Amino acid sequence: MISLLVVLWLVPLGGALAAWAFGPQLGRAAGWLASALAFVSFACAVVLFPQASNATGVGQTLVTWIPGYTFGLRLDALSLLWTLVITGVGGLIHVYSIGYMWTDRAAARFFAYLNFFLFAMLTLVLSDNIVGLLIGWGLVGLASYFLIGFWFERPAAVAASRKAFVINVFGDTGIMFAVFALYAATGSISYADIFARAGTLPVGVLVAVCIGLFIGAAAKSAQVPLHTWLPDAMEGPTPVSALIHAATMVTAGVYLIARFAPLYNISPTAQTIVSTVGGITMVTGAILGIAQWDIKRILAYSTMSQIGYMIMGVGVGAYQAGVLHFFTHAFFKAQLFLGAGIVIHALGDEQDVRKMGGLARRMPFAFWAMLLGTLAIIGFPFFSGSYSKDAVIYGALEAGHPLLYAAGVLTAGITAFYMFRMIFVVFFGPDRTEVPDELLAIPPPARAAHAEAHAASHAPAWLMNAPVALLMIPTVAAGWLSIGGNASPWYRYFGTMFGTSENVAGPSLPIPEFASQLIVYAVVTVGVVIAYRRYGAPAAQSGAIERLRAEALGMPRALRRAFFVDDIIAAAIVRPARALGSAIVEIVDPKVIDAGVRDVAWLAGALGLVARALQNGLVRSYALTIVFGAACFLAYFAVLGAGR
Amino acid sequence: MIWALVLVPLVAGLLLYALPRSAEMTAKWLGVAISFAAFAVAAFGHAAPDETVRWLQRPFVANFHVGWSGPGYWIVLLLTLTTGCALMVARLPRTRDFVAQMLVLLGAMTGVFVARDLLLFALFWDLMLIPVFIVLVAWSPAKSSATAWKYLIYNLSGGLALLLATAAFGILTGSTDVFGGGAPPGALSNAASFWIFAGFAIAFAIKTPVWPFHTWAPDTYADLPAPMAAVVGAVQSKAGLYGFLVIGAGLLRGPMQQAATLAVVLGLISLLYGGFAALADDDPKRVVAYSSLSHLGLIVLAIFSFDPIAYGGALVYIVAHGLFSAGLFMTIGEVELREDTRLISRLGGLAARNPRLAGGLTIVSLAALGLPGLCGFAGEILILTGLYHAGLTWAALIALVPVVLAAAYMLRLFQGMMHGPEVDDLPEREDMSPLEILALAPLVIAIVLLGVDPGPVTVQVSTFAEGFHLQASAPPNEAARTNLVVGRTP
Amino acid sequence: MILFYVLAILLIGSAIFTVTQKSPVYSIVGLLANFLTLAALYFTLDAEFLGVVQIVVYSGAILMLFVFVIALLSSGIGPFSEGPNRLPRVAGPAALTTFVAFGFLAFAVLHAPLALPPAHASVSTVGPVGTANVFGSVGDFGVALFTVQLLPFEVTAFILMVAVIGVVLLAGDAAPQRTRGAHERRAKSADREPIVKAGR
Amino acid sequence: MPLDLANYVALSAVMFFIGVAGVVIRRNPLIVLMSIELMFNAANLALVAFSRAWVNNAGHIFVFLVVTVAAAEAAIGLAIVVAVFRRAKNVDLDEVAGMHG
Repeated sequence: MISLLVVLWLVPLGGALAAWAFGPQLGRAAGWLASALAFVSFACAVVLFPQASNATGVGQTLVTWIPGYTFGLRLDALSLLWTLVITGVGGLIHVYSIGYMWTDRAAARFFAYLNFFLFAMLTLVLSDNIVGLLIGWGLVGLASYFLIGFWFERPAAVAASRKAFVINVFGDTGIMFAVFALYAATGSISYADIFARAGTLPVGVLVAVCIGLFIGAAAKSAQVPLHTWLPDAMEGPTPVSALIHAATMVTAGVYLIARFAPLYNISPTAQTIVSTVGGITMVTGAILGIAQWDIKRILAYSTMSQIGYMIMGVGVGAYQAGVLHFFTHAFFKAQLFLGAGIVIHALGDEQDVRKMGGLARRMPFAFWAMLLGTLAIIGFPFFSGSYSKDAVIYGALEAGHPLLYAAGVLTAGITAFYMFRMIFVVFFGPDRTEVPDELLAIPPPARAAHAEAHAASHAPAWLMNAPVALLMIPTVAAGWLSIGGNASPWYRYFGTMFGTSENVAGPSLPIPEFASQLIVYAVVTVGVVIAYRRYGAPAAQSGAIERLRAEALGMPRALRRAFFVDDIIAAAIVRPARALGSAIVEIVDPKVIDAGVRDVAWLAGALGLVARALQNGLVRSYALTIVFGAACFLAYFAVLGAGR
Repeated sequence: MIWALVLVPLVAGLLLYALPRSAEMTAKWLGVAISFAAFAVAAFGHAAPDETVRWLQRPFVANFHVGWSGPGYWIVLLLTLTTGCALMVARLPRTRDFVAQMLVLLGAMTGVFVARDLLLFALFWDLMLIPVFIVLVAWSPAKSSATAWKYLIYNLSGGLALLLATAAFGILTGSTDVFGGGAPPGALSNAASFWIFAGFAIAFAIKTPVWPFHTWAPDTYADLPAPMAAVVGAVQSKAGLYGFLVIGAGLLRGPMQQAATLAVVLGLISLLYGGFAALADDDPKRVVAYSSLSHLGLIVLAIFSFDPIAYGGALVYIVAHGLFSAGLFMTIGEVELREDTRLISRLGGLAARNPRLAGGLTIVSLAALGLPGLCGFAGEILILTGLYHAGLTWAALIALVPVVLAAAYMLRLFQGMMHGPEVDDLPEREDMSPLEILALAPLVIAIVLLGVDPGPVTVQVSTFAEGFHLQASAPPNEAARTNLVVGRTP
Repeated sequence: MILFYVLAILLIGSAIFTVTQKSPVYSIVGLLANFLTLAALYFTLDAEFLGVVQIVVYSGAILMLFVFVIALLSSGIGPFSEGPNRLPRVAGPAALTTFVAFGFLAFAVLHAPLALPPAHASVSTVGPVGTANVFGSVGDFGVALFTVQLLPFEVTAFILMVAVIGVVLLAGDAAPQRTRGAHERRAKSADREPIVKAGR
Repeated sequence: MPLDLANYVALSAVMFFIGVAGVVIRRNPLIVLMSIELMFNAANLALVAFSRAWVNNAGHIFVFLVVTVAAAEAAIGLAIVVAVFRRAKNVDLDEVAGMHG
């Protein structure tokens, strides 16, 4: 059974290597191979479920670098959940990708990257120590980099991939700090040892470690202000956006904080920071989601916002709620992205919602998939999202953060608004696919120039539809696992991991959970209604083209530039760093440091000139030099003699 | 047998000139065979005993004494491996002569890393400059030999300091045969050991290089043909670090600890300086040179932290940096062979036509930027752990900055050459040949293996670090000293 | 004492005459006078053998050599023609340096306790042999030369032999293959490569 | 005023510096060589005088040596003059500056 764990871990790596090395030979078979291997991993995880669904789980030791640096695998309740989602949802997205990448020449490379991502993500969650986690952390960043820059002949994709990677490496340094601080304090890198000695950590170190870890989590999970790579990451193929930049990788930050719950639990300062940043991200993402026209960027900002919820949830200590939101989000966001992918694919890589419209009739399957996903994400009653989101929002209140609670409720409303804005603009109203760009105020370079022969795809439709259809089930039903509070399967599953829900529903809370849910529903309804009035009502649809154009032109600059975060980073960090580098290469090295060396050489040369002038070949001058020397000697002895 | 590792390449290099000038392939494969044979001999001969031949009795004892030290063993493996791989893809005019120079370099550098006598070390130290100088003069693309002179002047200055320090050490203690196992040399006074260490430190700092002695490095790497740049960049720069590790920390720990603050500051400056400079240069070979300045600065920090974990990390990183910088120089060289240019601003979109080349460059550049799971990361995290463990908290924190910089400049290098739209006016060339893949494969395999499990390397260094070191601040024994000082008694 | 001053004046006068004459022939005459005077001075210092040697070797041999060379060179075209003075401003510094050096020497000499012991006061103390000859006599000198100082004496033989060989090699070869102009200029220093290149 | 060693040494010094002046100022190699002979002789005078002062004939031996060397030097020097004259048809010392740096 232990070896099964290694199999579970390494199978995707084998697929990646095979697809990478033999891609041309495998052709389309690469996709099937990769999908099959993903499901093999999933099957292994399912087989291991009975043993692993507790706090200890199953483990396996691998290698030791130096004493205390021992690497191993461990599958416990938390990592099992992630493993199931990664391999399960990942497998479905693999199948979907076969259809999506049907005509792409480099599809084998794509599947190599996808399988490599699975391996990396499994490394991250299966590791029983923080360095192994960091290795997985870096490898998923690499996979993300590869897949964002998959179409590397597009400059925008290249730039986006680089940005994503560099920001994630910045996050890695936070975890690196945590690694060496924890090692210095506890002499080990394994979770078990660290948590066992957590109580002995000095408070300063503890807070610093927690913040370091959170920097890593923030970079990976697109928390403010390290979120700017996520919208850009939508340059990658849509299945990638679904798998990596929505369902799994970006939620690694949630995993990290949940994993280090024993540290965060004893550090209220860190918890406050985490939950506050999560809250800010939640609101920011939602507000920016309103201002997007690219369907994938809308979803990207909604991802950011939803991860904000999760981070807030785990930040306030409501781990079950935060992780539940990850769980449900993985399904409905994958569903949304895959649905959007069907639309984009069908329209020949058109991503601008202004060029869509009325698609509900042309693509009813995509419409229903997107609608179900949207209902789930806005927290419509009885859909999965409502359970998890309500739990997170209420968790904030329980932990004593009324401000965060209010923000969560407000964000739920905004989410409802921009998601239904997308639904209405894309699927209702007149068909605008043929309307010229100028009439819609679409800036020329905004559209993806990748015109690979996707439009004429001949992939069987079921390849893309079946995974979406399968995802509909958990999209609707995943939240039902948590019905029943602490007695529900969900809370019992995590009972050994995080202890039974510490939410002691004390009388001090102003409102009970049920009332809170009603408030959220009300706010959501308001959001939907506003969206309907602006975009969905027959009145709004009659003049849709002009109104969209006016809205695009009238968008506040702060929203268009995403609150200037990118500009600030560029002005404060990127450009000074480049300028410093140029200054070193062009000025300091050649003109300052080398100049010093050159001066020495010049001095030698000057001395040489003087010496050369003496060597004039004239016997008399040599004689005179000798005489001069003799005079000096004489003077020395004369003075010496006189001194005695 | 260890002497054979030194002498066979040296002699073979000189004998190659006896071959007809046209026997290029023969010469090349002979070179490859000798390199890999040396690798095999070194790899399987890790338990070989020391070998000594008497040399000098006066003014001090010096012997032709060679043997393995923990770091030396791994660096010799690295050296022979990179030389073999680099020679496999050597394609340049006058191949026979070039291979000969490479073999001389191989022999001399092996000598540096196996010498167990300070004077012998100094001898090989200067010897290893010569082939590089010759190649810089004769194969440099530039019209002038200015780079060659710059290289020689910088490094010979260091070599001179090294020789003076060696002579002083020998005269004051009576013996230079002092690496492990030899007779205990006489005690040095604190002042004397400090100045002797200063002499060594100058040589090592120039060689490594450490800011501000680094300006020869970018020029040299840029002008050297790729195969030799791979060997010089990968291994010759390690001679300085090896010296710090074995001579500094091993023999002169007292003065080294005195100099630690200065060295840590210079190491930090090197780290940041190299990182920022690498962000801006257009020539990828110079980018690699500046990145080396940055990476090796980290190793300098590690060595001067005197922490066993950092020492393990330093050795891992020494080997790791050798592997990936050799790989970088080789792949950059292959790009240059194909496209007749290597400037980042001129290149672009090569990955579409040369996916295998892009794959190779991907792996080595990822190792260079410290991707977790590859060898660069293993060294980095161990060093950082050690730095923090040793109490150099701020140094450890500042050393995190270049980690981000490395990601930025390595991706800039890689993507600038491989990604983006294809550049139309570049010649369209073949992808990597099987031979070129074969040449890069050992490096890639080593990069991955070392990244997954650096355990064997760290074990070596930990036994080494505690194995021997002379306490320079030991109480001076005047009687013993005057007995040992030959030729200076009145 | 009067003799000394007379000889001194003669010595200095002939030396100045030697150095200042335009024609080497006159200089040789001055030098001859100088050597003879010096020989006389040697006699006053009890160095009779050396006095004789001075006359025989210097006046007889070396000066003859000079005369031969002058004769040899004068037989050709315009001998001793002087080109332009290429150190025109050297005379002042040269005189100054010389004078200063002389001044220091004179200063030292005049401040040194140099007393002259009476003549024939003692026998030579040279060497362990110490034959009771009179100081400066031929016998005294010869004993020292062939016993204690035998090695230097042999060395002089070598010196002379080397000189003979050298002279034969130098002056004995045939006419030169080509004439090297003394004014040949080296390449301008600006043409050469600087050692350290100025930036990239 | 008693006659003492200082007189001889001073005389030697004067004569020596006359020779020096000749070497430095004159451009005729023959006269320069003669000036050198003057310097030799000045040195010899000093040696003889000191030898007399210490009643030690080592000085005499040394003078003998110097005479030999002077003879050799004169022979070689004159040979050089002849050789140079053959090449340059000229015996100006300033013209024989082929060793300039």
